[in-house]
Amino acid sequence: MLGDSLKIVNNILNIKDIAAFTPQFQLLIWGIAILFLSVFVKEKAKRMNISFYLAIIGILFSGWSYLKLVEVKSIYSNGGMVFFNGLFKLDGITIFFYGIFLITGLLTIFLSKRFLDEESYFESEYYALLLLSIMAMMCMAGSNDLIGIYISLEFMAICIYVLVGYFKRQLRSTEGAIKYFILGAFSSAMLLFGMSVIYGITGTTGLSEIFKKVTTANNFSEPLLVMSMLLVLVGMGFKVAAVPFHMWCPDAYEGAPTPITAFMSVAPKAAGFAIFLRLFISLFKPITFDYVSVLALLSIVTMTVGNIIAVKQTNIKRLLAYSSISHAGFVLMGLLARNEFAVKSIGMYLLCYLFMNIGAFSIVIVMRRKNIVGEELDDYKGLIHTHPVIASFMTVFLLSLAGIPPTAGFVAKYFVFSSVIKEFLRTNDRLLLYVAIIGAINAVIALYYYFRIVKRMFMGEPTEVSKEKVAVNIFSGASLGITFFFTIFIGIYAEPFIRFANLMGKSLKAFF
Amino acid sequence: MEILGVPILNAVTYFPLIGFLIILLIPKKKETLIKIVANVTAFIGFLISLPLIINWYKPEVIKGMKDGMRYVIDVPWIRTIGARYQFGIDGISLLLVLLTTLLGFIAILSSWSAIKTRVKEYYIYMLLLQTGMLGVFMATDLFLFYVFWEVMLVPMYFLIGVWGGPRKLYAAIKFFLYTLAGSVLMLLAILALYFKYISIFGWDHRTFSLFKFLHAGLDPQFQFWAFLAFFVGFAIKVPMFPFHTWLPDAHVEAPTAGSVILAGVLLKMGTYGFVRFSLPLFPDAMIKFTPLLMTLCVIGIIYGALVAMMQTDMKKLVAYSSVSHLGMTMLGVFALTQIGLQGGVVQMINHGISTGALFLIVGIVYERRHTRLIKEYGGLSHSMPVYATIFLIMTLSSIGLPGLNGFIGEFMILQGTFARTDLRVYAILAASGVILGAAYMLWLYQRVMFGKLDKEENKKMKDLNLREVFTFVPLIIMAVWIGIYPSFWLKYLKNPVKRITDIYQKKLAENKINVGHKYKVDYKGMKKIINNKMSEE
Amino acid sequence: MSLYNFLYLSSIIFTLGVIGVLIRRNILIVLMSLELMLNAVNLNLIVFSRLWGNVVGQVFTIFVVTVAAAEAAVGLAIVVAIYRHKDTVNIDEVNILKW
Amino acid sequence: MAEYLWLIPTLPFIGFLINGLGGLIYKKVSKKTLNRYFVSIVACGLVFISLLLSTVAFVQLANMPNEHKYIEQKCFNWVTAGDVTTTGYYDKVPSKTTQFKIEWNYFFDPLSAVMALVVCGVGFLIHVFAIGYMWDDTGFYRFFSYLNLFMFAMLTLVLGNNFIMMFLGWEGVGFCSYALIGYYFHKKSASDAGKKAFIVNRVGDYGFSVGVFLLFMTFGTFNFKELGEIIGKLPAETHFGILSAVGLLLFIGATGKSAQIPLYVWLPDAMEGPTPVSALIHAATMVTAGVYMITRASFLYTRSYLSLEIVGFFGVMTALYAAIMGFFQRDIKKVLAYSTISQLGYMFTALGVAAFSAGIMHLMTHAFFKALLFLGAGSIIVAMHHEQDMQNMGNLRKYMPITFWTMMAAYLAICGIPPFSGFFSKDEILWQAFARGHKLFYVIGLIAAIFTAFYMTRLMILTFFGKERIDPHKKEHLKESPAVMTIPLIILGILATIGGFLGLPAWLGENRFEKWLEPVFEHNYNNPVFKMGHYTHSFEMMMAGVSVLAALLGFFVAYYLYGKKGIVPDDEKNWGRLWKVIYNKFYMDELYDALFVNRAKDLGNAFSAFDQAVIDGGVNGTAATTRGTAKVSSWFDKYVVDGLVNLQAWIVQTSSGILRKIQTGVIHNYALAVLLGIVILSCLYIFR
Repeated sequence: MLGDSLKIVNNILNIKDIAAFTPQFQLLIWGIAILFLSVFVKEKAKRMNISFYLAIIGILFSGWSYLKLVEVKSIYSNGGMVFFNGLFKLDGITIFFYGIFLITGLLTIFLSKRFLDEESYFESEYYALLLLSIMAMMCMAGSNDLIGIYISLEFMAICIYVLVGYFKRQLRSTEGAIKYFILGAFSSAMLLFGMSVIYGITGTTGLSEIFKKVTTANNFSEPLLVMSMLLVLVGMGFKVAAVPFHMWCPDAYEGAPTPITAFMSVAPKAAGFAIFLRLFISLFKPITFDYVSVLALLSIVTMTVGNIIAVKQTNIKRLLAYSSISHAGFVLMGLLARNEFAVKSIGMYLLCYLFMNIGAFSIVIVMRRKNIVGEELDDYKGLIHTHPVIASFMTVFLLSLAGIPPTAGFVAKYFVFSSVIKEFLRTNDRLLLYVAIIGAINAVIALYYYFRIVKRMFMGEPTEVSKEKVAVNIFSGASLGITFFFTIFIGIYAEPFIRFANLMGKSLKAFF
Repeated sequence: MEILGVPILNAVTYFPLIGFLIILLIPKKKETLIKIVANVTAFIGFLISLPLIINWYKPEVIKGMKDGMRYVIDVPWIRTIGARYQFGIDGISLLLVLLTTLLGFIAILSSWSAIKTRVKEYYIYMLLLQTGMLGVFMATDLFLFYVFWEVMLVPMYFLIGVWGGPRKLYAAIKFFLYTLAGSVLMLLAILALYFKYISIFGWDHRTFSLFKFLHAGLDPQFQFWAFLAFFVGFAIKVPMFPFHTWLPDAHVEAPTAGSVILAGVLLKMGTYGFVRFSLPLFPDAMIKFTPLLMTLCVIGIIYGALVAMMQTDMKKLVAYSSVSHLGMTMLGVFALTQIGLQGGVVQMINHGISTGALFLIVGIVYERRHTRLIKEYGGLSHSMPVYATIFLIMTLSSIGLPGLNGFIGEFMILQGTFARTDLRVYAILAASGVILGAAYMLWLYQRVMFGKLDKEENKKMKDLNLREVFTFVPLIIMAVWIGIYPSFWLKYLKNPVKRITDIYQKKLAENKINVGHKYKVDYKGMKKIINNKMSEE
Repeated sequence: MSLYNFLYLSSIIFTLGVIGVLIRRNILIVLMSLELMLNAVNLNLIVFSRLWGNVVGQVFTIFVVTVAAAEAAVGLAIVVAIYRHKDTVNIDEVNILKW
Repeated sequence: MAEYLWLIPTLPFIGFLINGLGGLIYKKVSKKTLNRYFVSIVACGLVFISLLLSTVAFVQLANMPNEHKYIEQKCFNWVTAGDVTTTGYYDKVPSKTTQFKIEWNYFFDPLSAVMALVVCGVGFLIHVFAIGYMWDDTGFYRFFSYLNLFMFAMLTLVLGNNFIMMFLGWEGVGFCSYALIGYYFHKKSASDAGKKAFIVNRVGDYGFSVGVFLLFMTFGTFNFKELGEIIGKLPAETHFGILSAVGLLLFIGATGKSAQIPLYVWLPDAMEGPTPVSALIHAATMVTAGVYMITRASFLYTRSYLSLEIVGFFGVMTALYAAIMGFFQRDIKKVLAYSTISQLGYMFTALGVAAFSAGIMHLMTHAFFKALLFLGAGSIIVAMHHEQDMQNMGNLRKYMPITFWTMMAAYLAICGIPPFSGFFSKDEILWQAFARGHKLFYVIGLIAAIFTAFYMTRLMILTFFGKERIDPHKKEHLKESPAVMTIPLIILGILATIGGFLGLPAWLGENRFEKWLEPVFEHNYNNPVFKMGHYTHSFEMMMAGVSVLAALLGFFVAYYLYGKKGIVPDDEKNWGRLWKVIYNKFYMDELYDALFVNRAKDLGNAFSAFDQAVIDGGVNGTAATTRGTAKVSSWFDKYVVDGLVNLQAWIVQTSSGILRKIQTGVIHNYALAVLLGIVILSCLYIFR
């Protein structure tokens, strides 16, 4: 009796599935632990402190088990391995994005401490939600089934809705939350509709099966499939904030607590792009209608509009929001090639983007001081005189964002451009060339508005705000250090990271 | 060839960084100390670049040659994409490297008293800039080249933007964006080249090395586009005629030392880029474009000269004169003949020397009077004879008086262009730039140095002090040396230039542009005269 | 009655939901319209699962419903927060974040 | 064989270094100027040594057999560069590939011997004279350093064995004259004149250099000897070929340097310089460089009749034109300047009729008497305390006899009265012109001779005869110049008197001068241009008589107009419009300004405006279009906000302003945007 039930359980989820899921489980456990903390520790500030450390431990543990996972090359190298009866797939892409999410999470948590103290918000759920959202993203990156994708996506989204609105006593925060929420729900409904249609056409939700069906059987109606694909595109485009689905982005970014903004600007985008890889590089390939040109258009519009609007911004968070939109455009550019190289280039871009963008945001966070918001560009005037180190760090991050060597940003740009050019040379498709050239022009525009900040820092006269002392505590200092180091290091010696990115190349082999 | 175990090229390139680090550690307040460190660094930097030329013909150095490059450093850098850390210099780079180290030292020396604010940062940027520029002239791996090419933009931006004149912010960002726009296109072209090579030789032979690309055998169509992209990148830097408008602004606003480096070295990066990359890589496209390029050069020469003539601001005048001079340089380069090319390279050096010196000269009076308007001056020869003499020498060298460096360059360029019978008309047009050159320079000299010494503040202007004189001495020596005995420098150029022109020998023959073509104008009226003469006798 | 009628129906519902989101001022109604959209999808799924004769669609539906519930909870919470600030549930009035 | 040859030009250069650099440093260190005695000894001494050396070389040359009278000294390879492929000369000379090489070599042949001696000799005398003339000047050392530098350049010009060395000297003397004309640089007129001289010369050099390019690209060498050997074998061109082109281009250079039509305009202004400078550079030596150059390139010219014709034509025209301009000048130096131009015209006429040796002969004699005239004028000017207007002179012979008598000799020489030197040389030219069938040249030359006599007589009368018109203050200390100035005058006077006997015309025994120069023209004699009509000596003598009569005619007219009444007639009244036109030099300068200078400036203005408006405008963009025709410059400064860098930037700026407004902050619009996105995407699919 008991044995039978055990057997059944065993069939449903056997031990190796659990093993594959340990990183997620770690996060889950520690997150829940933090939630339960409120039962034991009544005093808010104290609880906040403890949960902060718990969160760090959680990330570290998960990271540790993640590294253990990495050691077992046989699992994820070539093609990868499916778990939970094909619901979840552990391949190069998954592994790579795990890394991105974990690093982002760690840095975000580092940054949160001081910031929340300054703002004096002490709801410890903050960290729990952070961990859980990270976990959700990890599932998302690995999910091999429409259902999995949808659920993990929603899981992540819900956590982040809450986090955006975390400063519930500030209208900005709440407004950001409501906007993000409504639009998010709206777009995910679209996504869902698309998925349902796909299911309707193919009768299955597993990506591999769908792919098989789409390639072999030709008795399904292509228009429906295309429409559903477009709907999915909308949903994912919303997540990565591609124009014209980007509207939520600046508001949510500006409203949200800055660490969360930093987090959102990297992790959910990355997750979104993971799905992009899974769907648009592989799944929809058989479609005869070349949606590449659609993507190309999307990327052009995205990077251009993002850049152009950024030029006139005066609030640095908003500026970075728009810049992140344009970066999304660049990543989409990398997507166009639809081959191993594209996967690689996107991976590299996101990795570099992680460090430089979070670096920039950590400067913004550090600039947040008691009773000084420090989010206006003019608050950075003459920073070089008052805080030379911070100013030079910021300069490096901005240079990197603009893609000037020798910084990570250049490597990133290098990869997306090269993927496009490569594809252009292969298929003499002029559109790709135009995309590349427009990308080049955009790089110039981007430099212009990044240097509006640099200009203020180096050539402006110090103001009261910039004179105010900046207290960098150990954690924010650490995150600054890490991001700075990697921004430079990747720029100078990208070798190991590229190898790491190469993992992903094989993982979609089945689809090429 | 090593210095203290460091390969010499690395030593030369990165030595400024040592000074940079030291200065980083010195507190802001200790300005004199910072200045001393910077000057010493720059000077030693110059000294350790001398072994390059001293050991040039040493057997072990010659043995170490690879693809005509000496002191080669070649280690894998980013294996996965095939980028290598590949340094090496031939005669062309040698001269430019020496020029860079020399001018760098002079520029730093010249700014001893000129720079009063934010001294620490200033020298930091100067030294960074130095490293960046040297790297550009040594890199033979396009990826590496591109990295250095962009790196040196940033310090220059700050030099102009922080220590510049009234409209410095505008000039600085304009400079940066202009150059970046060009170089990003160049990046695309580099990538195209890279993948083209891969598509021919396979992924395992992926590389950015110039010398590999040389054997790729690119099809004309591809060359056409790639050349255009490179052209934009380099032409903006040179700057050639339609792309030159950033130059006057940058020059006028930049601090003196900045202008010196800008004119002396940065512009050379463009011309050098053409010589090192565009010419060998895209011969077919080059030949196709020659008439257009020549036209641009000629326009640049005459146009620049005429605009210079009308300037009221000394620095702007000199800036436009560089537009003219660089037009001349590029004329020689695009002539694709040995002499033209050699002349072009020599003219790069000359321009670095004489224009650099002219900017220093302008800087000196600016430092004393804080104005650059020509009409503010006049009759300075009375109050500052030494200054007058140096100014005169440099003016003459810039208008190409025989016996000084300018003449050698211009003469060889024109002769070299003239050697291409299909390009003679350009040579003839370009030669008229020499007249205009004399016109605007002498006019400038007259307006500044001659005439009555009427203005009070000019009367009590101090003549050059010893430091300032020393900044000029090496330049004058070089000017005379190149003027009297250029063979010494030309011999370093012979082989590299030959390597480039040999590519074109064949191509030109193929394209029916034969150099030995004969023409014969039959002149009706003449016949009559002759006949009369004959009948008389 | 054929499969298509269901599909028509669901798409109509979906459209209604979309319109609702677009034109209604009251957040609560907007939330309801969102629910409407989701339910349209559910209908779809059910129909398809019937069509293919496998349960995947129904399972999906269950999940969707659950998620919808969670979303609604969070949404309402945020609405409450908004209401605390502005004493209104009219979303056109929450627009301090712009440009 | 003659290792000292390089010293001839180099010694003056050393003098330049000592005086110039030394003087500068000395002044900088101890606030005093260099000691005058030291300076003058260094300057003159070194020049004198080079004079001796050239004499030595001359002797050595004289003792050589006629066929190879040629001394060469290799110094070093100036420029050695890559290979060139020459075009070759039609089918006569094959195309070849040679190394581009420029040697720094000196050589000494009969021609350069003459030139060297003249330059060194006259130069030395003028140096000595200048000591007296410049004694009170503060920039004494500066002046002499420049003078020495000039000697260096001039000697390099005449001794350099290839075109580029010549060009070195060519430009060098140009620069020195620039520096020396503008010596009183506090005077705007002076520095202007200097600039003008240099730039006009540059125009000439432009032609010269292009000619040299063409020559090199055809024959593959710059070396005179080699060129002579190659071209010497070629027949004369019967069509407008390469040689003619080269000839004309080189002639442009010559017109610049030797102040021929149309590039003579700089010489009269050049009189702003100190008088010794005018004597040395603008009379005796530099201005004759063109003559020397064409003679040196005779092998080329004799193979291109067209260029010969043109040279002769311009020459004789200049001779006439300049003589006319000399008529009514008030400034004594101006008169001499125009007479110089006119005499140079004679020389070019000689070259034009391929009477090269006659041309050189006249060059030499002219160097003597014109230098003398200038120095005489100089000594007058010093005595008159820098009064140059002849209206305020008169009857000076009473006060300064030596100057008077020496100048008298020069005067007779230039008018061509036998047996003074000028007679032989000038008459030779006219005769050759006649004998070689250029009747027209002959006639014009004769008329010019009349005019010459006229204006020279006028000059002499106005200065030395008639009533005194000197203002009293100057009169007090009006006296003969010191020995240091008069001695050179006397020596030159002697030379001007007897110099002609070096080359007696054929009817007085054989012409030694021509004989001496023969080796230089060895390549030319197989050439129809040298055909002479057959005339008897008596006829030739008669022609000489005619030219003397011409001179006398000019003299009498002048005497009638100016001498008889003993008062200065008001030229302006007597001659009316003619005077006006001539006095204003036929408005040539105005014409040139109108044609070239101002046009160039306008162009420059236009371009710099263009540069700011259009190019930068196009870049700085649409600002131009939006602002329409706003004033360019002000627009450039004010309108251009920092960072508004280029078209992109402008569009970006504005569109940014517009686009960000889309972000209304109202959720509905956001959702609408999403919906629109879907619609657009589906349209892309449906209407693909």
